[in-house]
Amino acid sequence: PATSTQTATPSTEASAPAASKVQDIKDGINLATDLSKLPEAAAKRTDTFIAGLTEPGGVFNPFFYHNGYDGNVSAAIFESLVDVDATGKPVPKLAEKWDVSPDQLTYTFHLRPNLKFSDGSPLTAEDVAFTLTVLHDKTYDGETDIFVASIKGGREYKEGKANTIEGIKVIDPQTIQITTEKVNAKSLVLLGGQVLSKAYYGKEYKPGDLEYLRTLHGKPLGAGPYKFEAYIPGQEVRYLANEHYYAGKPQVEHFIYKTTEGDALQFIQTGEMDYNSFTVNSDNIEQLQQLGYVNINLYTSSAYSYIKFNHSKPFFKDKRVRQAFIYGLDRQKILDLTYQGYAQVANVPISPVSWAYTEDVNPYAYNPEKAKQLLDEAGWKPGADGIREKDGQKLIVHYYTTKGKLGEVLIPIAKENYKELGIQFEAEMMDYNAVLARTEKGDHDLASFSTTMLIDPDDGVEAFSTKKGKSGFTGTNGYSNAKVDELLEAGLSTLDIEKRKAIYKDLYKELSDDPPYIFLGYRKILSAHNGKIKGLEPNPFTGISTSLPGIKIE
Amino acid sequence: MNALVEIQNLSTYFKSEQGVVKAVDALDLRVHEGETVCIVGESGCGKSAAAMSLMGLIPEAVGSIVSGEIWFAGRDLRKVSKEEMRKLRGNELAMIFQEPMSSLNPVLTIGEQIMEPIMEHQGVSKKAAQARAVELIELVGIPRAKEIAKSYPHELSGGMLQRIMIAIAISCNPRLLIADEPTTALDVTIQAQILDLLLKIKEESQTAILFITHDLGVVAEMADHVVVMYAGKVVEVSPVVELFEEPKHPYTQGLLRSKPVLNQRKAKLYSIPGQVPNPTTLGESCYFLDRCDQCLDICRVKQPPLRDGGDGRKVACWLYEEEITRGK
Amino acid sequence: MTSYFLKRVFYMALTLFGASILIFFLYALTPGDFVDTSPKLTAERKLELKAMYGLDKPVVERYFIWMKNALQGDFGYSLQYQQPVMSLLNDYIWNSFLLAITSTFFTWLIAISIGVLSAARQHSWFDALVTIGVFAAMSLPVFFVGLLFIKMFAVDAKLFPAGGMMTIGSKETGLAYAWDVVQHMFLPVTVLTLLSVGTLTRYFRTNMLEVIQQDFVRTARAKGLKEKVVLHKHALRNALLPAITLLGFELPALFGGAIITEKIFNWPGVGQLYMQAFSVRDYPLLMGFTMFLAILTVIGNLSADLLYRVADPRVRLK
Amino acid sequence: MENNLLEVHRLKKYYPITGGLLGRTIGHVKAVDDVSFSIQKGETFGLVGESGSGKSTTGRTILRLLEKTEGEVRFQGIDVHALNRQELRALRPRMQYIFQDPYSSLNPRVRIGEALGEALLDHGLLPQAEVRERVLEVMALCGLATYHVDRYPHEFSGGQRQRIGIARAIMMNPDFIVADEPVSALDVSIQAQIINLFAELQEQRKLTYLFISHDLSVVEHLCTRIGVMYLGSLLELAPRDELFLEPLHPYTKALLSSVPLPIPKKKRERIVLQGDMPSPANPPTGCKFHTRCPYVKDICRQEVPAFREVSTDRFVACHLV
Amino acid sequence: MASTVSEIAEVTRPEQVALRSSLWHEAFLRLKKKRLAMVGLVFLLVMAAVCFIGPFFSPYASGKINTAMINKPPSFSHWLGTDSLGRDILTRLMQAGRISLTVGIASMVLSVSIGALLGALAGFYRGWVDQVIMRVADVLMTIPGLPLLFIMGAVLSEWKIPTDYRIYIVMVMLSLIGWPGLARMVRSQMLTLRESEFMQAAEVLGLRDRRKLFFHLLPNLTPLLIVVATLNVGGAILSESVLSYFGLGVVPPTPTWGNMMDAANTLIDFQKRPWLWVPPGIAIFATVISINLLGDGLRDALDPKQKR
Ligand SMILES: Nc1ncnc2c1ncn2[C@@H]1O[C@H](COP(=O)(O)OP(=O)(O)OP(=O)(O)O)[C@@H](O)[C@H]1O
Ligand SMILES: Nc1ncnc2c1ncn2[C@@H]1O[C@H](COP(=O)(O)OP(=O)(O)OP(=O)(O)O)[C@@H](O)[C@H]1O
Ligand SMILES: [Mg+2]
Ligand SMILES: [Mg+2]
Repeated sequence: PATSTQTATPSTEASAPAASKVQDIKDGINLATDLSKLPEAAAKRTDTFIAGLTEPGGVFNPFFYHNGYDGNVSAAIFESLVDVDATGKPVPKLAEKWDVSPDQLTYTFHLRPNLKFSDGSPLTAEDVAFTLTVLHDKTYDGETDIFVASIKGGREYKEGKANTIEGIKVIDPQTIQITTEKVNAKSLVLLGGQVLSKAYYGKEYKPGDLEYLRTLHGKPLGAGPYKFEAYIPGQEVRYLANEHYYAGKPQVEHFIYKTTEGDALQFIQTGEMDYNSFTVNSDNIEQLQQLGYVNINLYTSSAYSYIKFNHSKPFFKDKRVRQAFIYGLDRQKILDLTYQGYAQVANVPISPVSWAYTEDVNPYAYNPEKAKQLLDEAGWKPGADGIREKDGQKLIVHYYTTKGKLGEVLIPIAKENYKELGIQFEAEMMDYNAVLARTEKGDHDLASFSTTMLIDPDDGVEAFSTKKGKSGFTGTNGYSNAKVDELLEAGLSTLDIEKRKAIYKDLYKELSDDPPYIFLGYRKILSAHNGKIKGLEPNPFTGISTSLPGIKIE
Repeated sequence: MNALVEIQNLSTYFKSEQGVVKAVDALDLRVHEGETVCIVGESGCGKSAAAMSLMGLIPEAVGSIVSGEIWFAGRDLRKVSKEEMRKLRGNELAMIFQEPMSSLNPVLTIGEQIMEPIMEHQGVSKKAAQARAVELIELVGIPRAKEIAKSYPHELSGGMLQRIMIAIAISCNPRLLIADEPTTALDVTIQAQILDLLLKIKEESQTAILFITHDLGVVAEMADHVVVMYAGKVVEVSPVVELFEEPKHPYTQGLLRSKPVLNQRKAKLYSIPGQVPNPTTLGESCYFLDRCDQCLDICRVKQPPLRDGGDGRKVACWLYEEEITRGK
Repeated sequence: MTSYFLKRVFYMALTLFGASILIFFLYALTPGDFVDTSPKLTAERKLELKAMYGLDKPVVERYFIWMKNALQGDFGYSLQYQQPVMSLLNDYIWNSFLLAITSTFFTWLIAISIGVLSAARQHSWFDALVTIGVFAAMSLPVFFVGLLFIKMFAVDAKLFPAGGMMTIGSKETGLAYAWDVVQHMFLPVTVLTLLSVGTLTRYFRTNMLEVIQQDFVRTARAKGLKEKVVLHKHALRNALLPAITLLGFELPALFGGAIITEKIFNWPGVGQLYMQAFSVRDYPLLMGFTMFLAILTVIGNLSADLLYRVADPRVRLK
Repeated sequence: MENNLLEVHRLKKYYPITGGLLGRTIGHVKAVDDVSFSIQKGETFGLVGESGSGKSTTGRTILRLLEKTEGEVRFQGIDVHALNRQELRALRPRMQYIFQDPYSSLNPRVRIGEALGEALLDHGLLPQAEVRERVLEVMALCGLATYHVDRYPHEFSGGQRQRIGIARAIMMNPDFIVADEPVSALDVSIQAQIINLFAELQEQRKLTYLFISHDLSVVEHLCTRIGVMYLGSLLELAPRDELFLEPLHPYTKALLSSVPLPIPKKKRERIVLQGDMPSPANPPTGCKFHTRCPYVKDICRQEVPAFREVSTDRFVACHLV
Repeated sequence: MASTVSEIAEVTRPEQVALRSSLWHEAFLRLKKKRLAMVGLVFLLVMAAVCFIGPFFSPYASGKINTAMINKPPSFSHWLGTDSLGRDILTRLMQAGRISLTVGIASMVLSVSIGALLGALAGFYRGWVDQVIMRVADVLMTIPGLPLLFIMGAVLSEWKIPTDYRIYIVMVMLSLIGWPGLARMVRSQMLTLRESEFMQAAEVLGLRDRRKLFFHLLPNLTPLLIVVATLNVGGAILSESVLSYFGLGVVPPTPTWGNMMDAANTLIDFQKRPWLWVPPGIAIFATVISINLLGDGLRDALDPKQKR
């Protein structure tokens, strides 16, 4: 499931922290305290669930959108074979079960009986095969990279050397077998993705031409809990409950994604909307609590934020310098001031919500003395003006970030912290895309980013591979560590979660010692919904889409 | 016969950087219904300012009426409400301004500008006003009236604009028509026509006319009474025939002497020597003192009052003080 | 004048051609591109996609391809929205237009009335208050005013909807729909008007102050016209002349979208679309929209010039 | 005529009449229609005629304040309308214009002193230190006082403004002045002063005037030769005395008979012109004056009378002479 | 009447430069009589003085972050309270004023002079000058601001121009491309003015174009220019904070009035923590109002028909 939740695109969130007097609020769902305050508009609504969503764009196809919010829209319409649970582990959906061959190369998915698309047409293995085939088409320009799974014959198909993909075999309408050429822990979720109807999307399909699909992006058809009703650009997406849904027709007949920008608390206040997510800070939490009639959901995101070193810069070749940069930065303070306690310092490239998370690494607690010592050891000695220098070069670093709360807090603190170490810290703010472009070129010394939702632990570390990580957003501008490379390979070459856990633990230790990034933090995600809505449990990996089929309005 | 307009002791001052300019200084003036009073006088002596005061159009930012009463048909115009004054203006009181080019709105057509007061005061329809406007343009002797009505001020010659101003002023048959040098840009044939027109109006509707002009020929032709002004003050008032026959005030005498007359060419024209005194620094003496060739001792220390000579003539000059007193 | 008009149209085409080059290169040179925005792609896949979108070609070549298509009326597909640029713009532009035209109307109406009044009573209390109000409004950021209005009028007083263009999920049509939209327009229009009325008021006030002293205003008064007519017809007509130029600028603004206000009120306008397109460097959409505005700008300026000639008889034709 | 300062040859100036929204030209006002005359150095040429007959337009076109439609204007042999901007600017100080409407010809934001002195400075005719002195001197000549120098145009009376216009023209010590109704707003005393000044200047500097006026007594006093205009054309051109003693053209006769005399109640026998005033956009065929001529003949309606020399230096355009 | 007309020597003397210096001096003298205008001027000067000198007397000038003092309301130690990072608002306000005032006033002067000049030239000369200037203006007006700002940001960043200087460079560049609006307005008024009778008079006198432009035409546009100028100052101060989004404005922790306002951008801040946004808001307001008072005074002072 390639769902991205609302934080996928860098939000220009920025809000001042409040003098914190928020009452206890715990992770998970904090139930509404006083439903009687519910605004009339919300109380009257019994068969419609309205959720806020920032800017869907109209490409409602899980494999073709370029805008994360379209992913959210599609997630309600399209159902996948395999989904992940709240810790990122795979769970069955349209596929009743799946078998993996002992060599971990062949996957056999067994579909549930009598599956139907929302128009009543049957959903069979042929549809799954069609979906995977489309992803291999040479004109496919979506963001799903099916080649990660290395399906046998995939390349040949793409290059036009074969008419079908050898590795995809429809055994019977309910069974499909997929043979891959390389073990990859991420293949299962990738192969078991959402299913497109061959009858609907494949009517005009000819290899090498997907143009015709464009006209269907606005009229999606899937097997998800809801079926598409209407899209009003810039305003809302309307759904109807799908009576053919495999788990039964959802109880709430209507579902609407309303386009909202920023913290659209006003709609919750007027009762026009049932669910929305918010920038996490004590002001917002306090306001939500005061409303009384909303359930407040707070959970840790599966993403992490970090400051990226430019490893091609000579001074970062020495890992002691990098360590000093971590020790010397008061990350706790930065997070506290930015998120007011709703974030935690990161030391490993995976969120605490994942099964792969560990705390067994160097915590790099703020320690300027240690940092100074490391710099001294590395040969950077304070110059006349207090700035450290080595071989006539001054330790001046340029840092790029986007405009936003984090930058506004981080820059002054980092400036102060690093000045104490004898490092001159020069910051610049620019738009997200420009930061990307500049770091890609390697103009930066430091630059901060946040990852997207990470499902597999490999997603959080693949950038550190010498092979893949040369450049780019996911890259490190030249980080290279043989042991890391080895562990990365190992982490993907088994599907056994326990084995992988151990491998990642080793990997995280190594990354801690030879840091590719300054890991900053994991922040919380805040959302709230009308207390009348039961069964809505937003999760760090899939947002609200997983719990959509089960919600009820009391 | 009661005067239609009676101005008493009117003073209008302008503020300038150099000091207060006493443009009109204790002016007295009367105009009867159906009578034409001509004001002549030195350029800059306050004729226009007096007319403007009468209309209540002295711009607040630069000047104001500091004293005096202006009686018009039994009302003191300085005391009537703004709204009442507005209803009088253009209707019962109309004025032809001296500089027609800048006095017309550059972005409105001639026709529109003539129609406005007609529609405002006579409550006629737009169509009727339009017809009346064309009629008026023709009346003041401008050809192709229909086209002219559609053209803009900058497309007309100076004389045409002046006649447009006249047309506007007479459009509502005012009781008092103030004409500030209305024929300066007109050739004599048209001037004669316009003067005839004014005389006709005057006769037909008993309009009183306050006529400001420098053209003594026009004065001779138009005036019943003549008022001679000098430096903000009235120096002589007289029925027109007597004035031309026997001007009393030395200034009036000078004026009449200066006029070039057709077929009586001289090598050099007479002109009153000297200059008008600085209106910001006027003293107690007679204002004409420096330019007068008959000046007396008393002229240096005291201003002559405007005395009624009994014969319908008034003059402000010490030369006649004796005579006047003797006459009594 | 006809030849003048033809000449102007020719220059207009030339201007647009120049503008298109400049604009295309500006976008092309802006750091970052569409493919790079997607965080999940591998370097290899990015190269593939860039080739697919033609982003790997030299800028000059890309420009000519774009130009060739544009001349045939084809502005291409939006990369992000996968829809023809024109139909996409069509989805949003009219919403922005609706908001803009309404608020522009009120802005001009109010600015003219206030401008005229405060000029007529220069140095009065009214004038002073208006002046202070104008500058106070100028010193307040849009989002403050917007949020405050939502809080006061929508959340607390429940007088108007908090945002959007229609009631969520509403299936009204016809008049009922129109009424719904009008209600939703109220707050954003008020905010937009409030924020732009100040500037315009100042313009009108100065122009009026200039005109009011002219002799022809005196003539108008001498005609006994009502003060209202004197001010609004004689003085204002002349004071409006310079504003015609401003009206020319207004045209592209009508379709350009008010980014911040639309965002605060969740108005489905083109401003947000443009920002979004810009943040992911959706070139076809950006080019299409910008050229559309460019055309409007040039048309706006041309019509202002023509209008000016009509409105001011003194300006000679050449 | 070798010492002609100015030669006007078949000068035409048409103003387009525009109509419709697109402002298409739908006709022309023939403000000046085929006018020829010449002015000798040191002469005062009077131009009289009906209001709207194109006197100001003639004056302006001569000085190239308006572009001509056709014809030729030669000033000291130089074709004025063929000069480029630079050459024209260099020629400007030598030919001046006194505007009919003094108020609108003054910049409301420039003080009189500056308005009078600026051209001297701009052409480098006088050093800055001497400019003010010269300004005051000329102002005095025109009957303006020293304290007027720092005032703005709106602070003057109509007559005072007119004198400013005169002062501005004289200031440059030009060779040639087009004076468009220069004394119409002046009281007779000042008028006499100005007329004397004009004469004096002419004597001293051989100054040449084109004097446009409605006041025939002033014209008679000042001008050596006089042209009579009607509807864009010259009808008669004659030396002063001949014109006043023995006008040839019926229009001239009517004009002279209309001059008001400064003697009250003594009306003179006026020739009143009858008939409709023709429009310069659509002038009558034949003799332009025929619609109003008391002596009109058939030929007048059909044929345009030639502007011919009837005796030395006397020209007239009339079939009857 | 004795009149002697002095003969002017026909030799050309060296040209005297006399462009309006006296006008401004005079305007200033008249301005001195306008009480409100002087209040505005004095206020501006005082504000500038406070902003430039004030921080030297502040104990919080280092801008150190103080986690113990976050979002505190005004008190004795912090007269205007503290911000979300515990910094003293008064000190930041003064430091911000240095940049905001400079940016506001400098960019106003620059953009108004460029716009007025080009517009005047176009309207005055008409013909090809007009065509060239106006077509360039058209092109500039069609250029979208965003990409331009981004490219500028990138270039400045690549040249490693220190961030705190960039804002000035950017303001200069924005003025260089932001002139078309004013230029068009000036031009259109110019078209009317140049046809006026007094310009014919100037033509008769054979005045130089320079004099016609600067002495006769532009002074008649002062009211427009003054309005544009006063509106520009406020606009520039506020738009500075928008620029930082494009990597062009100042970078935190450097304060400006614009970004101080921006930092308090939620309704909660608006309602509960007015000390965050009221001081910069008032600073901007006061600046704009003072400049306006000054402008109004200047307009009156330069307007011969206004005398009070
Ligand atoms: N800009 C213009 N556009 C159109 N027609 C014009 C324009 N200027 C003048 N005219 C017309 O040209 C004719 C001659 O005008 P001109 O000003 O030369 O007359 P004039 O002889 O000076 O009259 P007056 O003695 O009244 O000043 C008039 O009919 C007038 O309407
Ligand atoms: N706004 C003003 N500020 C200062 N002085 C002024 C102002 N307007 C007029 N004056 C002065 O007031 C005096 C009277 O002016 P007014 O216009 O009444 O003269 P006038 O008699 O009409 O002269 P003319 O015959 O020349 O028109 C003049 O000396 C003039 O200079
Ligand atoms: Mg007067
Ligand atoms: Mg004329």
